[in-house]
Amino acid sequence: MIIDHPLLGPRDAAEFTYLGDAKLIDRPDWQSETAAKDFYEYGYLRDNPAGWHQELWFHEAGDRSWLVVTRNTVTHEISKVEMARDVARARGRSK
Amino acid sequence: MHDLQPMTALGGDAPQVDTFDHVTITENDGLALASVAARMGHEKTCHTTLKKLLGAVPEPGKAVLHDPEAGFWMGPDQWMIGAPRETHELLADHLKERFGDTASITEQTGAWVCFDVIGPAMPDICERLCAVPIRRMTAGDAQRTMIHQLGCFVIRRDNPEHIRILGPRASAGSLHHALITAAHSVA
Amino acid sequence: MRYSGLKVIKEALTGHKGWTPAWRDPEPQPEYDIIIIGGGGHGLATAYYLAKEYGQKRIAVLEKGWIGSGNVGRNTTIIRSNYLLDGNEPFYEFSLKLWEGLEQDFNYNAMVSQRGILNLIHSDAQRDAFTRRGNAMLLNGADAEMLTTAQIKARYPFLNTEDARFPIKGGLAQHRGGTVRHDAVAWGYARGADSRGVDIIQNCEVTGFRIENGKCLGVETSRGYIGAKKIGCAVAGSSSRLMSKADMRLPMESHVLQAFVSEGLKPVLPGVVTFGAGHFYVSQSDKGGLVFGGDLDGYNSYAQRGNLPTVEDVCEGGMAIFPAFGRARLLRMWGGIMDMSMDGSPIIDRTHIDGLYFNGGWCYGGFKATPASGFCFAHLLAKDAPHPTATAYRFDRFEKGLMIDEKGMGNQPNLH
Amino acid sequence: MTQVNRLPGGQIDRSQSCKFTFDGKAYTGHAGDTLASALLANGVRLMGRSFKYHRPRGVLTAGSEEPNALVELRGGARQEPNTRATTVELYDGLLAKSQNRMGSLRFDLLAINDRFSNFLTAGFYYKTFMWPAAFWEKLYEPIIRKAAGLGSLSLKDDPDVYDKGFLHCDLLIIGAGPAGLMAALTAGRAGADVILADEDFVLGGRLNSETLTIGDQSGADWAAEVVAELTTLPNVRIMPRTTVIGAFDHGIYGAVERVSDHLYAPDAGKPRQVLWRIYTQKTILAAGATERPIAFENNDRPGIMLGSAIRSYANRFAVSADKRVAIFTNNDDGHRTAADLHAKGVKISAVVDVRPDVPRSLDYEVLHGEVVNTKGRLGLTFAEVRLADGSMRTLECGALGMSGGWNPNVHMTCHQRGRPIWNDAIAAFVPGAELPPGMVVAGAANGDLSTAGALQGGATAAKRALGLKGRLPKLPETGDASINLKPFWYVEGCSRAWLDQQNDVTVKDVKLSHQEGFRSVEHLKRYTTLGMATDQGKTSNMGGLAIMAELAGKTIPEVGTTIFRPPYTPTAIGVLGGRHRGQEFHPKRLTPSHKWAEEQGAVFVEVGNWLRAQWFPQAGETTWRESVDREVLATRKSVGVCDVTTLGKVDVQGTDAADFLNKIYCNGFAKLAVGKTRYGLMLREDGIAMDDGTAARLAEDHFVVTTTTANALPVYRHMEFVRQCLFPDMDVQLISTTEAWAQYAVAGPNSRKLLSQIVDQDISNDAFPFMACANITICGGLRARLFRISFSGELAYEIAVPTAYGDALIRKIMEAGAQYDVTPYGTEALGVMRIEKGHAAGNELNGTTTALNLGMGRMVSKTKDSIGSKLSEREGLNGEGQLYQVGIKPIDPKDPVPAGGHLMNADGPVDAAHDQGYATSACYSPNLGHAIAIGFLKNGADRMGEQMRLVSPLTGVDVKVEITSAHFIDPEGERLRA
Repeated sequence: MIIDHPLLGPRDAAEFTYLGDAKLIDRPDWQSETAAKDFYEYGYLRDNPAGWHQELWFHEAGDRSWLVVTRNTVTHEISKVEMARDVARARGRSK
Repeated sequence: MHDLQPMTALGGDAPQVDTFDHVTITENDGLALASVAARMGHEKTCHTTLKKLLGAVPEPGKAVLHDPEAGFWMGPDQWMIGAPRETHELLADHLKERFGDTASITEQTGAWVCFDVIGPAMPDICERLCAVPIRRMTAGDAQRTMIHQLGCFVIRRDNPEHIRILGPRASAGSLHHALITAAHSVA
Repeated sequence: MRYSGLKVIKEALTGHKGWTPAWRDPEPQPEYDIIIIGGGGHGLATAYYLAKEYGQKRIAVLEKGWIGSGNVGRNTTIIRSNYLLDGNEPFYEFSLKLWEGLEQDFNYNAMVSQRGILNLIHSDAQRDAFTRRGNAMLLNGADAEMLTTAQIKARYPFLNTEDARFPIKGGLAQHRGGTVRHDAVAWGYARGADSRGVDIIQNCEVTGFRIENGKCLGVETSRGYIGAKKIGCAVAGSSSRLMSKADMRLPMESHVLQAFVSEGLKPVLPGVVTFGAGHFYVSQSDKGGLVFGGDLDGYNSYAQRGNLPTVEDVCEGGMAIFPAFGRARLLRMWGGIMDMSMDGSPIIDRTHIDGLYFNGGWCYGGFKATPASGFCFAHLLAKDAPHPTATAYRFDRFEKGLMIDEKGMGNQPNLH
Repeated sequence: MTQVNRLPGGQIDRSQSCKFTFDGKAYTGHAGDTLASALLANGVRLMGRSFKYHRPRGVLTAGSEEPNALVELRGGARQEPNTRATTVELYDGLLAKSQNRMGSLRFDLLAINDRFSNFLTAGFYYKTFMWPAAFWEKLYEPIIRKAAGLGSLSLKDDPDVYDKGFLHCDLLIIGAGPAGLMAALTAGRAGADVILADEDFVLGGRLNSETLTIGDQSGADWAAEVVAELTTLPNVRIMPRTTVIGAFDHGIYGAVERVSDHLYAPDAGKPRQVLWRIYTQKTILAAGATERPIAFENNDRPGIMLGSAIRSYANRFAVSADKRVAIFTNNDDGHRTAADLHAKGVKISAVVDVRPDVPRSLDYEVLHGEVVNTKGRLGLTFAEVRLADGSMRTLECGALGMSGGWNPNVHMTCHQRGRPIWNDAIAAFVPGAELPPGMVVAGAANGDLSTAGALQGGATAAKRALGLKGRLPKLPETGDASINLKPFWYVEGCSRAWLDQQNDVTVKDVKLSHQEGFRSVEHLKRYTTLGMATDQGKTSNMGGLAIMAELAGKTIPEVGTTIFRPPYTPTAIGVLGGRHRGQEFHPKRLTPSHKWAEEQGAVFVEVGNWLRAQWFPQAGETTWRESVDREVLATRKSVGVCDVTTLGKVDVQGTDAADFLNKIYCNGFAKLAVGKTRYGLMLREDGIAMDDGTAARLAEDHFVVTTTTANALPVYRHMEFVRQCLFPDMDVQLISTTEAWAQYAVAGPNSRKLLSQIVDQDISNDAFPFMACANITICGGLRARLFRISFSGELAYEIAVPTAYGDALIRKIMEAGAQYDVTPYGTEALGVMRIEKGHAAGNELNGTTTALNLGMGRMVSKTKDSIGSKLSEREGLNGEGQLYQVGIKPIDPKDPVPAGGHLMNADGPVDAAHDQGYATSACYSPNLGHAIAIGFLKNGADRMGEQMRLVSPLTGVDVKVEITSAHFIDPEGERLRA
């Protein structure tokens, strides 16, 4: 596969390491009353769709950026690649 | 001054040179290296200092082949600066002075082995080593990629027959072996 | 019809006119006592044991395509019970024991071949871990033997012990492990289940569950609604897709695992060998093909195909330990979809919906589990209580922190 | 033997003779021949045996789809089984043997199977061989395995090397027949970066096998002229002998270039083959078509071939398949074969055509009818023909061409999700709508079976692929026409009519399969093995499908095909492995003291990709234990030195660096003073211990974090995840510096004295206390880092210098330490000392243990958020019955306490149900004079002093042990702080 890196252009997916569902960005609040359940669901449950999937890839043999790749798990087509840091900020993560 | 003698990455007193009909592979032991990473909120100042130092800020996938300091992009807001070791043994310290609190500086001299591959067979050799589009790269293109499972930087120099490869120093021997066998294959 | 050598001879002499279909092709009835969704190895085995061991009647297996067209038809055929952890080892040993009597039990030669499996050891730490595992196997009543490099070399003289990047320092052998003709497992169970009255309904895709007041009443299918008292799902690779129709999110991801077969060769490999410092395992089929594989491609996928880097990675591993294989040719490669669970171990459990039961998350170890998986799922469906060897395979183990993590990789499915 | 079947003309080089042997017999052919054409030229028709019935087999095709003429090529370690004689370029000295026979090829003892074929029908083995159960492995299976298989491996290491490479282009063209050449010409002239790959050694595809003309040239001359022009274009890379094996995601194609297979042996240093990974924007598939046979009784005898193959042999290789040739056809193509052969003076026994309106010929007899049977034990002698009027004719012939129509080579269009669609006009599957992205199909592969169509299709495809504007260039005139095919798959009433010639699948087998309920194509394939031969079904599938469809009362497209999968043709496993063999399987990582350690005679061990000194044997030491004991004792007594460069090191800088460490470590780091180091335990988010190490605070905004050797990469990846994805606004910068610093542990009571001679500053206990760290200089000015940390439990330091000075430093340490008998120690002694001290390492951090298990439960801070803290609170990871790390020592000091042994209650049963825990790491402690181990025990913290059994039935150990603290030596840590 080829991942079109937002900064570096098309790169062989073999240069990347895969983590999984980009929902792993949405780490729960440790002080919430439902933290135990939230962390269980965050850690263990997955939508696992047959179709479009946002997922985290790490450019291990490249610039060490984490990327959010929107990829179809049935066709492997990739429709969007973003810097994970930008996505995380857009989803409200900070310090 | 101390009396400790450095050793080259391939374990010699002097850099190794391998000559083939159409290419020469030279271990380049003369580079001092340090990384520069912009501190959050200081990106602009950091860019200004970089520009003063190199003449330009290396863009993603690019190197600025400046003298005596040269630099290439490593990652978002992170660059590698190189300079001749003879004159810049304390490159990291000097950079820290120049950048102050606008950047995090880390000495990298010892982390890398550098090979210069020069000759008309260079593109053929490159094609047997890594996935960079070597024939489409021009002077100043710098890509990190995998060679023999090793994360390496491949930098296209001014001489169109010259490529510089930086690889992890501990695996200098394995990287060298890969370069030599590729040179034999295409010779 | 009972299969035997005598029957084959009789038919050969009378023009093979007497052979009948191995299973019927019935129309679905409006209602069953138990429906099994998924006509793969696990589903067919479940139906078979429900009928044979648990005296259940009115059972249907619903298969969206052709039986055996999922993972039971696209794996590397290995059986073994060389597990470490309490939650796993008794179950897989139970499975191996079922394999040992399977063919006589269901009157079908699935070519269960106990030719032995060998895990190579390359470091002292690996030896310590394999020692612990071998002891766990023995303490659970399975067989295990630690072999020296010399003993291994005697059996595999062409193994690369001279020029190996990671020297072979021994191996953990399970002699009762081996291979099985994978398609025949599906066919054997199907034939056995059919002959005991189970309706095997092919080309019948489940499109939804009818759930009322927390109870599952039946399934919507491409061939209409079918009611049932109990519904068991055994659709490896499609588990998340199916269960999402019941609004369930599962602790698993779907990944592609590639497998490979070479052209036919005269016998070279007596048993199964796994390479512990690379990503490679291999056996040789009775037809002569080297059947081999390695790691997952590593990304979520429902496409039954993989990519080149993994192909190369696997073959690099093969060439590292068997440099003589270089001149054999890879004939075919394919991919199967694995429902990789969060701890690398399966789930056989009730769901929170009354009457809806689940069997899945087999990662890439589902084939060897087929008989025990069917047996235990049948037990659960028939008695509403887990079979004694499968008590740990619960849904709630993640929330409770009772993971069964053989590889110690944690909640990242592609690492198991 | 002379080349009795050699014809005039052709494209062989008659000036160059090649001597070769087949089954020990010497023959001569010419350069430009294949092994198959040379054998045929020499009158050899019998080339192999079939898989199951060991029926005599000759060549069926003239290409890579050959299922029959498989040989063991070359000898010795280069022996290459199952090699298609049809693709082997003849070279001088070629050596080939027939295979899959017991005895000689002519008298194969296993040919007896054919007599029993009625018993050995499809799936017979599923129904028998079940009694007694043990006989399968002992009796039946060995016999079956021996009889099965095809060729044999030498089982010697493959002596050749293989390369891998990477190519980038705008347009990849697969196949250099008329369509591919025209596409290459169009794209090449337009300036695009083009790769043109073809599996053959001569480009031109079918043009080389036909007599038709293009413009005023022969097809072959036209092809040669186009190739000559393409060669002059710098933007076109022509790759003959290169098979594109698969279409992978996003425009990546795998291709195998056979660099040296046409040579006696590869030139020195040169690869046998190269696996290219081709990255392309667009692809034109111009892979041509494959002719299909017709099923009739005994259609498998040597001499019975595809009509197009007979034509290839005649036109390209100047070989007649035999003196007398008959043709059996359902289309005009068969007549071309007859006409070409007749023109070359070969006797045509007759052309048998199933079509009522049979084209007439003045040159040879044309019969309307069907071939219903053949004769000839080791080769065809007669064909029996039933004419349309019902009368029978016997044709004397040594070769029979079957022309059943053409199947477009659509394989690569299906390597992703595409399924082919049925085309009635040519009665074949053609590419469907869903192609791999970027792919265009042209020529015969697209179902366009005429040369004119191929030329036009190639040019159009190139323009489409590249988005070129303007009109098509003027294409040369060609002289072929449509083939007027009447679909015809098998002769009514036939039974032992072969569909899959290699696997011996006959019409009868397909019928039986259907009778037994195996009615989907996948069931048919799996039950009968149809299409699973080495030709991957290229010559067999369609016939089977057609019969299946008829039996099921369906059309062929309703029945569908099985899925085409890579590789396009079988591919050497060696080339897929490339250079990554032997010592080059993985790169090596060497520490800075490697050369020095070699000089000391060190024994090395693999730790991941690192090679580390395991121990340093000295003269007179006969076992490794002697060396290790000496190293341990010397270190604890005076001072030792160990290369610890391999530990992962990450530079963490930034104003939020301390907050960042607070997130990744479960224990607190915010308050760590500058100049101090702290042990840190890192959890995964699931609450399990991930890694441990130290973090040294060199400045307010600068930490150096160490990881274990094994986890350096995953920990770095994890830290970047936390930085970029979870806390993107933290001002923190990370970079790995593992290889930038050479680092040595100097341990033992004299370590301070030793280092005082090297470092340029005061390192007295007051000036540089336990857990201190600093940037320092050594030897009068070299920059260095010093950490007062200890893994051994002794007074110890770790000292780091830039890697290039690592060799100089170890020599300096040895020199300065000579007066204290400084002893280098390896990983074994390191391991002994850490077990004596009870430090957890990889065996304990096995991915299932928690902080609590490791005895560090209280380290997990409840007052801050850190990765893993929440999920570590789950009930199953806490409370009664948890494992705790303990020490294990034998009651009898002579007993071993093996790692991997399981702990059992002293008086309880020994079985899995009563398992109490296990030993993780063990060693002999030279300080204590007996073996010790650490391990995990249920409720272990409360069981100190308890006597238990440690059992390892695997290794025959069952010993009494005592549970102790894991800190065997200096439990109070006084030495550390000395």
